[in-house]
Amino acid sequence: MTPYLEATGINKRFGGLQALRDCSFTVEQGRITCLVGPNGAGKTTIFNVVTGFFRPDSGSVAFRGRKLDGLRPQAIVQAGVARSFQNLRLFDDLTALDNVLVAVARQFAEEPLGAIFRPLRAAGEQRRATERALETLEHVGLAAQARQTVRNLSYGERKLLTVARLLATGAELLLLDEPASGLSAGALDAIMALLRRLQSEGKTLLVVEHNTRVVQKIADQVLFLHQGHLMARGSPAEIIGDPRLAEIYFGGAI
Amino acid sequence: MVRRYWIGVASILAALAGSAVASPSFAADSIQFGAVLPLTGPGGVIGTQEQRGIEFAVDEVNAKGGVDGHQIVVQYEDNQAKPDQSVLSFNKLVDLQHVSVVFTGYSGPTLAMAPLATRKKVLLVNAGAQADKLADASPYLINTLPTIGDEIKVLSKYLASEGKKKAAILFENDAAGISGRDDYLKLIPAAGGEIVAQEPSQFGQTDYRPALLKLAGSNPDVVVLSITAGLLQLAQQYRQLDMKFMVAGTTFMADPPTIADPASKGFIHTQVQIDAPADMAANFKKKYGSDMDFFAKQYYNAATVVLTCLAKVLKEKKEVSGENLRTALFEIRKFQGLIPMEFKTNTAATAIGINMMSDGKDQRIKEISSE
Amino acid sequence: MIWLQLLAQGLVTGCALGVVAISFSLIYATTRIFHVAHAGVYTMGGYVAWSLIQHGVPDPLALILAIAACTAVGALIQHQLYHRLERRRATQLVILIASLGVLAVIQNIIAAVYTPNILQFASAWGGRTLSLGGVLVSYAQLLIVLVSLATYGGLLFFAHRTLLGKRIRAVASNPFLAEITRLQPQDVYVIVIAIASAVVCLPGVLVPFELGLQPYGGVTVLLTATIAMIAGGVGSITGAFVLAVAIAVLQNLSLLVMPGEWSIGVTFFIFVIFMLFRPRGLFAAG
Amino acid sequence: MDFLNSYIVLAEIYVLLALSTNLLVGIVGIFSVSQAAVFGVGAYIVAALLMGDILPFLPAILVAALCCVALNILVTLPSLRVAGDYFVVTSFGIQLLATAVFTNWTEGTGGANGLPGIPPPAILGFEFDSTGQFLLLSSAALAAGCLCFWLIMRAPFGRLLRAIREDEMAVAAAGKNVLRAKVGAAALAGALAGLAGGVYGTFLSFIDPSSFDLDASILMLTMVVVGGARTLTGSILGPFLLLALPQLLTLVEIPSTIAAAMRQLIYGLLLIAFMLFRPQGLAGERL
Repeated sequence: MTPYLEATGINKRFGGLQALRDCSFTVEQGRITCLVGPNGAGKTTIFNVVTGFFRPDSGSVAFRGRKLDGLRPQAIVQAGVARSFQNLRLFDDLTALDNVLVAVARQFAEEPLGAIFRPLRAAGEQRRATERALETLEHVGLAAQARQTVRNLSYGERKLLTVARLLATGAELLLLDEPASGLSAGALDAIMALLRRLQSEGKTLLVVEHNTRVVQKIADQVLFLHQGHLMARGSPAEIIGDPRLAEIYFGGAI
Repeated sequence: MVRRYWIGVASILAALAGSAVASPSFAADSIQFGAVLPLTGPGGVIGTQEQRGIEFAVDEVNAKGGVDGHQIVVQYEDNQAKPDQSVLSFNKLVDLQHVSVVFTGYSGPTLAMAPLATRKKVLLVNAGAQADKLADASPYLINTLPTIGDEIKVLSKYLASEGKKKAAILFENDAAGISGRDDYLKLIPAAGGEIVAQEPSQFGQTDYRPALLKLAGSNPDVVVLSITAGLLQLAQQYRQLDMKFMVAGTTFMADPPTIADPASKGFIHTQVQIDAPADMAANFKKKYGSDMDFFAKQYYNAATVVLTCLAKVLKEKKEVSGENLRTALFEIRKFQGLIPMEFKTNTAATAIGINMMSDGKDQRIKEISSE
Repeated sequence: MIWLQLLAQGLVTGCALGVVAISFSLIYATTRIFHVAHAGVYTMGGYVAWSLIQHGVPDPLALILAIAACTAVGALIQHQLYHRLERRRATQLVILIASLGVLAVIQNIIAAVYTPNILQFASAWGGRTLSLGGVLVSYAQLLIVLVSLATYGGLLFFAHRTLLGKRIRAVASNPFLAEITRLQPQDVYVIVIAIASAVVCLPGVLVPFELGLQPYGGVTVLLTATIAMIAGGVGSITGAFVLAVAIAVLQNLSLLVMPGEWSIGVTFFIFVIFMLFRPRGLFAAG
Repeated sequence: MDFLNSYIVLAEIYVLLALSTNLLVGIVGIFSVSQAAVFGVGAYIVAALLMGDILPFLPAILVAALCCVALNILVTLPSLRVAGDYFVVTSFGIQLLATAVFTNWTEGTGGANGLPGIPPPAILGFEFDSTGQFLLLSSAALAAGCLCFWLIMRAPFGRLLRAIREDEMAVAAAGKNVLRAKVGAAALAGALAGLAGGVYGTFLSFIDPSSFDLDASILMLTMVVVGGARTLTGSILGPFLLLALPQLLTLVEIPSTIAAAMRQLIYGLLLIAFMLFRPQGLAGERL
């Protein structure tokens, strides 16, 4: 059977720097896969390649057997693969609700003609979309903050909002870039619980994560990236247990 | 938000209505004229001179106790030589100040106001713009100076008679300049000459060297000008590049600093005859610190024409309206302002002379009437 | 022979334009402010010099005093206006509009004081000409070329060899980093605009020496200069200067093949196309 | 009261232009200073169609609007390729290019002389001749324009545009087509400018390049900023205020020979003051 997400032989260089070197990996459906590795290992670059923000120099990405190569980001999202950003990239002047609504897939009147000539239908669909968005917010636990602008949200709430926006796209494979970084213990538990819940609802997650504690808690499988190359894969225990990788990862700190 | 917006619009409209009321109200027996001129922007050069011309004439009359006891007040509006501002200003003058005469300059704005003048029967007096279209733009549009066409006809004949057959055109890339060029294109061949080249210069841009050089390339006998500003710079650059061809043009060239500058030696131009008596010119210079140039004289002249008509209307105890003033104008027909003028049509027929600049003076060498 | 003369004219105009372009580039690259009011400073310089000369001040001294005046005004604009706006986290658009306001103020003060008439410098020397291999140039033009080239060289040296210059380039390349390394961008900004204003004053005075003064003249000059800056690559002194000269020369030579009405239009058309295919300019650093 | 009427008519026309500019600059964040060019094309097309007796008023307006849609998409395209700061200048370039064409293409535009004698608009035989009657027409156009703007802003499209202004990359990551949205906005902005142009030309019965130059573009920009960006209210306030300003300033007593310059000067000071103390304009959102 064809793997759920498969990246094969991806190369990407920026000027002098070889960010990804013959990098291949697969992600299995319904699992939480963590992407770990030292800084500059190319984790985020992989996200950018998979979601169509970067063109790889060579290599190819396939989702459910369908090639994503050369598709524009929006097309890839519609194909079912969506990503979040390390620096969140929320729409700060919009409300939490609007942030989610922007991402709701296949809305009517997302172009001028529909908006002007079928205002009633637009309004109707708008209501339905809003309901769905509110549910999503509810789901990540931001129902109370729906009408607040992002500026007034705490960092933890913003992180949750990025997940909500991701869900709204209706994608089934979610790429999360450091969803847990910089969070307080409380917020950390909240987000981990959320990720587990998403998995239980049939979403597949590919997560870049530095915090080994988080990795141990949520990961079903771990991909270890080093110098743009997939160095090892296995269960959290195997990877984190491996002294050789720890050496690379912590630069001999342990 | 919506409330705020209504407050905003309401206050603005209130303020405008206020401007209607508050707009300077004068002694009951004073009579108001309007003037819509470009007082700022590149056009301001000429606009201010035109304004001074009117002001000078009106002050003179008011000092003598006005037109049979009525003081004259002129309301000046700045249109920055733009048509929409002109229409706004025109309506303002007519509605709020109830003026029956509006002075104007510049072809564009005048053409924009002409239809309104017709509809509202307001006398529109132009003494600066010479575009040919102005001749029949509105029965209420009076031009107190001949159109460019009239002048160029004279110039072309003169050049031909002097054997300057090969002409090149240097024109300013704006309404006045272009209509001048079109006349050259039409009238010089008609007079038996030929156009060997033409080159524009941007309005307000005073580096004429490239244009001069290019024209020189087609070695013409004469370069005919259709520019309204920067003539001094042109003359100096002409000398610096020591060009061989003759330079000729229309009344636009009668620019005191240029005439005073040795560089302009030998320049030929037609001149709508208009001379201010020495003492008047002196007073003008004393009052405004600048010479009474062509436009100042023209508008002074136009003002005297209007004032003469006004005097007639008042003497006949008729209402001061654009209509009556217009009738008066055509009844009087022959005027003696700074120069003799005759109105057979809306456009005055005046004497046109050929002048030559030399050693700081502008000498007449020939005179013809503009018909 | 005409083309040679046209070429010469182009070079003169281009050099003057080049200095304007450099000065604007200096400001834009460092502060990211679209300093339209720079056109006002440019115009102001000429008028200050003119009235000083009217009052019998010798030409060179007048030039120096004019430069001082421009420097002061430039620094004032940055310190009193742009700095405040940036403290209020104003966007590019807001600052641009404010700058347009300043431009209107400067131009109309000038128009109110000097009338909108074209003023000509009385000094006779500028008009004298000499022939270089059949090409006639006026002393004023010669001076413009020499001063411009000197300024260009001087700024190159300043930017790359002097400490202040390096500091400015540091701020330009990364204001945030500069901030944390306590280079105080805001101080640098004031210095930069002051310098740029001083520099732009040179053509501001010398060009009117042969073309006369007009209160509303500066804008087209600045715009063409800006285009030279962008096309040359923001921050590249050489790029700005070379492109400015190129544009002026092309505009002049183009007369040989097409009527002049179109020269400006064509310039911008080429520019727009150019921007579509080379959005980062020719000499862009990085 | 023709003065007030003509003021309102012109203000209403400029509201349409402010809306057009607001849509691009305020909402999508495409810093365009070439809206006057599009405005002009609209005016010239309508003028040509009416003077040549080719089409009646309404179809003429429609044609003009469509052409301006195409044109505006074309002139906005560089913004998809060129970074914000650079696009400003590209946009300046487009504007000057347009001015050059208006001034020099004498056959088409009457050149710098302009086109006099544009016939007044007639709908089903009813001629909008006097300023009073024309007020009805311009008000109708205004209503249509505002309605469109309002509908857009409350529809998902409006939200998408605001999002694009804040972060295009994030919008793409949310699965939306940034390019298509921008083109849509440009199209609408073009239609508004074209409509304004048609109404403007027929109202003045005369057009020349001076109404469609860089100053005009900057005036529109200023109207948006002073009125307030990103709101319908702002785009209505701005034009009414800025067109009234010079008229109101005539009340200030200044020696007449320098009055005009002083007025312009005060106008400049007002701009600065606004930017310093109220960058969100009278009734808008922070720019």
